Amino acid sequence: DAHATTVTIATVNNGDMIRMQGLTDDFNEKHPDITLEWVTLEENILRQRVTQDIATNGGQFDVLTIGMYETPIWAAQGWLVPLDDLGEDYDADDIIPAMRAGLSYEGTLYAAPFYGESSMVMYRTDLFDEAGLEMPREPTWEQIAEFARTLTDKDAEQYGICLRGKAGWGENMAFITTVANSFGARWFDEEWNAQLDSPEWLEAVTFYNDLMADAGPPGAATNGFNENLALFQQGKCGMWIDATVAASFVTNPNDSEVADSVGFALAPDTGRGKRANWLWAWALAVPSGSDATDAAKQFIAWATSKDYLELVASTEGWSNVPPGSRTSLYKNPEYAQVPFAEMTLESINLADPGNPTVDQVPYVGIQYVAIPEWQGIGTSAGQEFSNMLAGQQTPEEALARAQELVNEEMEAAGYR
Amino acid sequence: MATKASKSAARLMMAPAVTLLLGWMLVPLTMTLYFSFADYRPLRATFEPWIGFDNYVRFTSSSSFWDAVTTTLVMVGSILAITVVLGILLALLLDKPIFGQGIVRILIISPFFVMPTVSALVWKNMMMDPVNGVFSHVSRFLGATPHDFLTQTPLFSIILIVSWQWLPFATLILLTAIQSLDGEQLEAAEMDGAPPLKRFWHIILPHLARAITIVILIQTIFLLAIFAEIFVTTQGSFGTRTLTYLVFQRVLESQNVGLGSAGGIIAVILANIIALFLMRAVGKNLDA
Amino acid sequence: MARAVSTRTRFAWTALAWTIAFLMFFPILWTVLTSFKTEAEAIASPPSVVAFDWTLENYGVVQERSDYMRYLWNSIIIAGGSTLLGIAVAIPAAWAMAFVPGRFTRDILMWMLSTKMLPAVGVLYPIYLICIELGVLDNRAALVVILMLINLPIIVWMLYTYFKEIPGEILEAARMDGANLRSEILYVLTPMAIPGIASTILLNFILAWNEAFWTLNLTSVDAAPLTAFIASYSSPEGLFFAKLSAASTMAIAPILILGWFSQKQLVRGLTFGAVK
Amino acid sequence: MGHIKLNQITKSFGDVEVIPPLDLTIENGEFAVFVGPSGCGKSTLLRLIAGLEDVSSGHIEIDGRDVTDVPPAKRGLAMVFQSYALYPHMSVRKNIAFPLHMAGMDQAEQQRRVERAASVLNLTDYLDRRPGQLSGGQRQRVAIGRAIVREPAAFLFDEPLSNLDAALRHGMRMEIGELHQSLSTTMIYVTHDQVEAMTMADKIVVLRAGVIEQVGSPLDLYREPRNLFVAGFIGSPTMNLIEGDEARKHGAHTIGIRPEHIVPGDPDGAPWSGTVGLSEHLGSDTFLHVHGTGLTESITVRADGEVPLRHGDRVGLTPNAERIHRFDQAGLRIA
Amino acid sequence: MGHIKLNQITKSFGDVEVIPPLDLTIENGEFAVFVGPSGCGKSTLLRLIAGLEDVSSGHIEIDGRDVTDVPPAKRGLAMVFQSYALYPHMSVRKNIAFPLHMAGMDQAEQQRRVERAASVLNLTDYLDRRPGQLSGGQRQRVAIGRAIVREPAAFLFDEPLSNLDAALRHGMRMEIGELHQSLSTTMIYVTHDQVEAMTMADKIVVLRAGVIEQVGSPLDLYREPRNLFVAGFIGSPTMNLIEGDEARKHGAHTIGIRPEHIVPGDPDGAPWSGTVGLSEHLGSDTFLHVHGTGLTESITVRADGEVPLRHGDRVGLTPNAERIHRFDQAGLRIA
Ligand SMILES: Nc1ncnc2c1ncn2[C@@H]1O[C@H](COP(=O)(O)OP(=O)(O)OP(=O)(O)O)[C@@H](O)[C@H]1O
Ligand SMILES: Nc1ncnc2c1ncn2[C@@H]1O[C@H](COP(=O)(O)OP(=O)(O)OP(=O)(O)O)[C@@H](O)[C@H]1O
Ligand SMILES: [Mg+2]
Ligand SMILES: [Mg+2]
Repeated sequence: DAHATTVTIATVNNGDMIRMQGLTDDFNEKHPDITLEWVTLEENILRQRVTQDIATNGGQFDVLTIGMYETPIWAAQGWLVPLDDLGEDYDADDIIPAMRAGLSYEGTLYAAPFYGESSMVMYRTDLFDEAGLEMPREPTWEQIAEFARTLTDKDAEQYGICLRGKAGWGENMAFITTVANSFGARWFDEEWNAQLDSPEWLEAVTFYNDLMADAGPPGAATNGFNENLALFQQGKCGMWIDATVAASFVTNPNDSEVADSVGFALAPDTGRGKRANWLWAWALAVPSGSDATDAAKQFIAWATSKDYLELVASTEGWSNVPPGSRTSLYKNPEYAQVPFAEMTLESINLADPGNPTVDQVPYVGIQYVAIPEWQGIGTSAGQEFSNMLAGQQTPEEALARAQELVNEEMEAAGYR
Repeated sequence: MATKASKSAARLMMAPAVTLLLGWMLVPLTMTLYFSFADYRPLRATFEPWIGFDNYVRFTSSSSFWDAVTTTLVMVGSILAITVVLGILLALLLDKPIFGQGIVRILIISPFFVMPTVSALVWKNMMMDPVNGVFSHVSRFLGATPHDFLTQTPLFSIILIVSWQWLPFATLILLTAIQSLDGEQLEAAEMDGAPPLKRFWHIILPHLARAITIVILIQTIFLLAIFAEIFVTTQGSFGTRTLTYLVFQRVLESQNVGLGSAGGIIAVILANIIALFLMRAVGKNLDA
Repeated sequence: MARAVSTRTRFAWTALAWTIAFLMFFPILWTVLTSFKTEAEAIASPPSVVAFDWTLENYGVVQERSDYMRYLWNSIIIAGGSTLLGIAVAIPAAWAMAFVPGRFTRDILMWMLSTKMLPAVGVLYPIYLICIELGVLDNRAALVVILMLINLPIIVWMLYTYFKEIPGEILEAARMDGANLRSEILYVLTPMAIPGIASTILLNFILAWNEAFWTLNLTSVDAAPLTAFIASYSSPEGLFFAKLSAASTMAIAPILILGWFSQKQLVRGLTFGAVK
Repeated sequence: MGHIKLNQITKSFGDVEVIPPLDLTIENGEFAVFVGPSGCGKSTLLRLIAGLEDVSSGHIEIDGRDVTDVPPAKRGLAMVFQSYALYPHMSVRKNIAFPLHMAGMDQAEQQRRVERAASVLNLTDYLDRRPGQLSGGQRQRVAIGRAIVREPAAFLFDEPLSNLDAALRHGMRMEIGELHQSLSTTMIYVTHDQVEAMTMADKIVVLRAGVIEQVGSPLDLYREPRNLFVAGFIGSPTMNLIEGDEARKHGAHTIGIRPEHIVPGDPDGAPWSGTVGLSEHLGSDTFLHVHGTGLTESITVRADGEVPLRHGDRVGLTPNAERIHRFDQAGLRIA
Repeated sequence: MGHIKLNQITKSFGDVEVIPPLDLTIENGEFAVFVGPSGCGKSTLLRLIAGLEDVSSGHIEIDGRDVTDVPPAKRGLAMVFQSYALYPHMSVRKNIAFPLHMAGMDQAEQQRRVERAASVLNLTDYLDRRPGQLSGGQRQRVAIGRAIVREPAAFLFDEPLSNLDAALRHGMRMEIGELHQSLSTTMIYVTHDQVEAMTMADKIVVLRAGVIEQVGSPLDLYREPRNLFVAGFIGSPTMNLIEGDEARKHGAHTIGIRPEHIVPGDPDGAPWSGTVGLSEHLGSDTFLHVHGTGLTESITVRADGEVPLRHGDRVGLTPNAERIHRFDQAGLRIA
């Protein structure tokens, strides 16, 4: 109808999203009948708000920014609108297959990836040169640990490695789970028994804990992605293993003091067959309670289109284009010049959500377990590991308590 | 005043406030009570209206419950102790002849106006950050290694933040109370041979008893509900998970509404037990 | 104790008081200072206190990202509306309690206060469902009502203590002078209690302004106040200290300034008739 | 106008009967004073008349109209409270105009009446001040002003002078007296101050525990107290009361003699004698407290200011026989 | 013990000199009363003696010892405050024992002294109550109790009775008088109540604006006021002051005659005459306000309680010639 439709978008306050907010003029030009309202929130608050709203069918938002974890679960509940009709020129087949798989439920796409990521090693080439070290393309954990300890000089506020420690299923648990995967550990056996009491877990967690104690920054137990990013940009970290999207921030000379001396490598492994890299996408979805479904879809089609990537490239440069969502981007010769492009794609392609670790598991998800209880489990367990990192308990204690918590939760949820 | 007409008018006048609050209390509380006996997990599309006391048993038998109760008591108790003790000292100081008293008062009251989220953010990032925080700058300046407040002394840090916010409140109430003390009483005590410390102990402190109970009552009401400070700083880790926060995690993070509701009901009961004691004390002090 | 205080002692007290006041105020001061730095200067070590290039850039960035005025306006409406509505409901109730006390007056008062003990997280789900049912999510009027209900006990209590200090004889005089109940409250009681009512309004305005749970959970766009504004600034990625400082400053400045100007009134309000 | 009649009224607070059935008539234009010890129900009685309290039973008539269930505002009475009960936020002008404003009188008429009341009460210069800026006496006058503008059927005063200091009290007493003479409206005045009662009243109502002990003119009560209670209550210093043999000599159970009716003198030949205990020299008078008379513990005597007697002196006392009051066993006056 | 000597003491608050240089000696065991209008410096003087204020210059001696720089607690004085300044949270017992507790006296001795003080003051039954549960008079006694347990060299009272009602005031006045007789400790008593000053004092100190106008026994002041100020201040109702021809006849600028020294009578042949304005009948006395005498606006006369004069009657006035006070231009008494 003639009235302007309002689309309320709940989104997270990270750089790509905020950039998108700045580019809405382009959308408005193309769709003068649609008004966009932005609700930008910090990640934890966003998740809480969005979950609350969708679980109660509150209908406050027309577009949700959600992750790979929520999409299949919510889709299974019928809470999301299928996105298989975003228009002819949308070219859904161009979406990187791993992403598309992760954001689909029973073969139908329910959330369109805005950007996708895996994780990798980012390191300071200048420091490595200075110390006479060389980072292999495919490092092992052993090598990483050695480098980290060598590079650490706490008096000079130089820390060998920065890793996530802040409690949260999307914070430290994401990282620790990938470490555990690469050490051959798993969350559950095929009967949904928690496996945190396994020797693999102990090995992985002990390794992580010791490494952070020796070579991590102070306060690592409260450092999440953002804190580590700030540290790395300030030049305080020798290495940082985290999301591939960080690459564009650390190489951006406006924000980063070390922009011209960052190198990249694949996430490490232990030689047991799995690398410690995850797969994640921030995606846009439409809740079924929305009263502006069509307008919302038009917005999503715009925001996740190839054109949008070009738009960003033209205003902000190729290195600031949201990565990891479309195959065509990586085929673009201009984008190929971006230093981290290839490493990002390779990391993404290495990830296999169906087979996250060495052994078989009954669940999907690499750095998470795609069941509704995961948020609770992940956060509770994350707190135990955070406490451990803060020196309040040993890895054994942390694992024992996490094991107990997880079993309690699973029992209540009726898995056993 | 006590004519029939005024009595019935009084009933009429109280009606809106009482009805509104009764509704505000009863409707959500009844629903929460109902949920607390249900297995209600929206993310699983589970809704089973009656599962008995399972939620209560699970909530209270989980090890986090008692930890949370202890944390809550320690946190609230410490903040009360800090704000009351420092509040008294500050009030005594402000009662002295001071140049620029107005400005001093404005500076001291300011933290009270800062919204909890902002105050937590400011303390976490600007003050306590182990790398960029002011404290770390200071300790580096003094040649010490920066203390990592939020991980090494998390509970203390939150207590510090919240105390900072509430100290002005305590100070101002206590200051007004001190200023209301009849000067002749102090003079009488002086004539009776009481030195300053004894005057404080025997005259000023008892005079403050009423104000102190008010401070404790009001602060307890607000402190039991502390949320933003924890959410922003530690997210409940490192032993800073209060009962309120635990309920939050159950309801919103785990989306286990039944379990969380049971926790909510338990929190209401515990809060009211504490309140009952306080109200008794205040009631007595208000009559006196 | 009108004995002369030696100027030296006075200076000593002054120095001590100013030191403490400075320490109390320091976090706010530091935040405000940082908001005028560039991100690089904000993390410089050692930090510079005033000798940096003052810039308004952060405010520009924040304003560009979020329309500050809209949040501010919502804060004013919600905090102001809930306070005024609360006062309107509370005045009659406090009148009744103070001047026609019955056997249960004290119990009712204490009960009202005890409703404040309801943990918000515990009833979020029911309230959210009710709001959906009534179609008032992200609705300023709904928030006005909810915050009013939250603060009503405190408002009633404060007004009650003020009213109790007003001699009943004055109201009786008005009655003898021919005033009906409405005139009695409108022309005599309310104007007489203006200092008390003013401080009640102030305190509750501040409490409502800073209320962060309901305002955050029940709003998205139309009704989002400054508490929601600041929620998008906690730990964004990259260097954010200066921007966070600017956003924080913007979030607290209005209430801080209001508080400073009305400090005297407020102090009286804070005392709850606890002290005479 | 202003004939007030109380018909078997009673008042109980909860279980406590503060006023047992009581009848009283106050004539039009009369200045009636209620006196009695603290807590005897003076204020309660006044408030019942005003309508600020409901009677528990009985009827109140004003000018023949039954007003028992009429709200205070409609009874046509004005009241001056002990605390003055001025409206602190209004100027004097507004205070005085308030009842007129409430009655919906038009502005011009309000102004006229306020000006007139103010000029009667010497308040014209203060009309724009707030009560807080006035002295005690001026506040008192504003309270009266607020009462008189309404031209009420009767004025009710509840201890209106008790907050003033002695000098001011004296002045205001005279002013209220003059006001009564010029307006000749009925006034009911509660006090526990003797001097006020004696100097102002046309009719004094002496109350004890809600019961009327005596009603009469001041000098009636002074000269012929109906019982021991009234005898002891009226007069300052109080009447000396003597029981025993001396009383029996006069054919009474108790006799009373006021301090001013005893002449001190030479102990020889005087009917009574004793030693001076405390003597209070006021300059104009000396009050002697004489012990050891064998009549009662101490007899108070009013003597001349210049009397040369001191502590420990022997003194003879001669009562004025005509002024001896006689009371029977039940405390009632023997005529 | 209790000889207090003020030597050229002065006191200024900022630039305002409240007490100009002042000398005063109070003898051991004396009951000295400071009177004077409000704000004349009575309390200030008392507080200087107590040590609650520092003197600006001059010296204070107590029993020959210079205590100018000694803190209040060490001067050995006890003070009773106008507001009583009882400690509201302590029982009567604790209140009274407080100074002893502060002095570190042992429990048994404290108890003994408290009991003794309580029995002197009739407080034994109230020892376990809080001050809030006591009547005004009882509180007053507790305040005195707290003073006497210390067995001080002197008691200082600052308007201790001004919060009490008339009847109680009378009783307490007598109690303090008796206390003074039994303890015979020096007492300094501030009041602005005439009757208190006249009946209690051995020596009255009349102050005006910090200056001593006259020091003497009550009757000295009554009989021979040194100047107009004292003449007007002492005596109630106040002395009639007459200027002009009538005064010149007596060789003075002003003459004064007290109401009780004028005899009302037949207008014929009386030196003065006028018409009765208001007459106040107290029973025992009648105060006549006589207008139109040509001497001054109104002359107050004390007449007998039974005097038959009423408003508007002509009356003749005969002053007692011996009792006429004469004052010169400067207001000083002409001997
Ligand atoms: N609202 C009330 N509830 C219960 N008892 C009351 C109330 N008002 C008065 N009384 C009681 O009624 C009695 C008479 O009180 P009232 O105030 O009339 O005395 P009063 O003669 O005016 O005394 P005073 O001279 O002290 O003013 C007292 O015993 C009092 O305690
Ligand atoms: N602390 C002070 N600062 C300034 N001026 C003061 C102070 N205390 C008293 N004064 C002034 O000193 C003068 C004497 O005061 P003081 O209290 O001694 O009077 P007073 O005779 O006791 O009066 P009252 O009968 O009203 O109690 C007054 O003018 C008063 O204003
Ligand atoms: Mg009364
Ligand atoms: Mg004084």
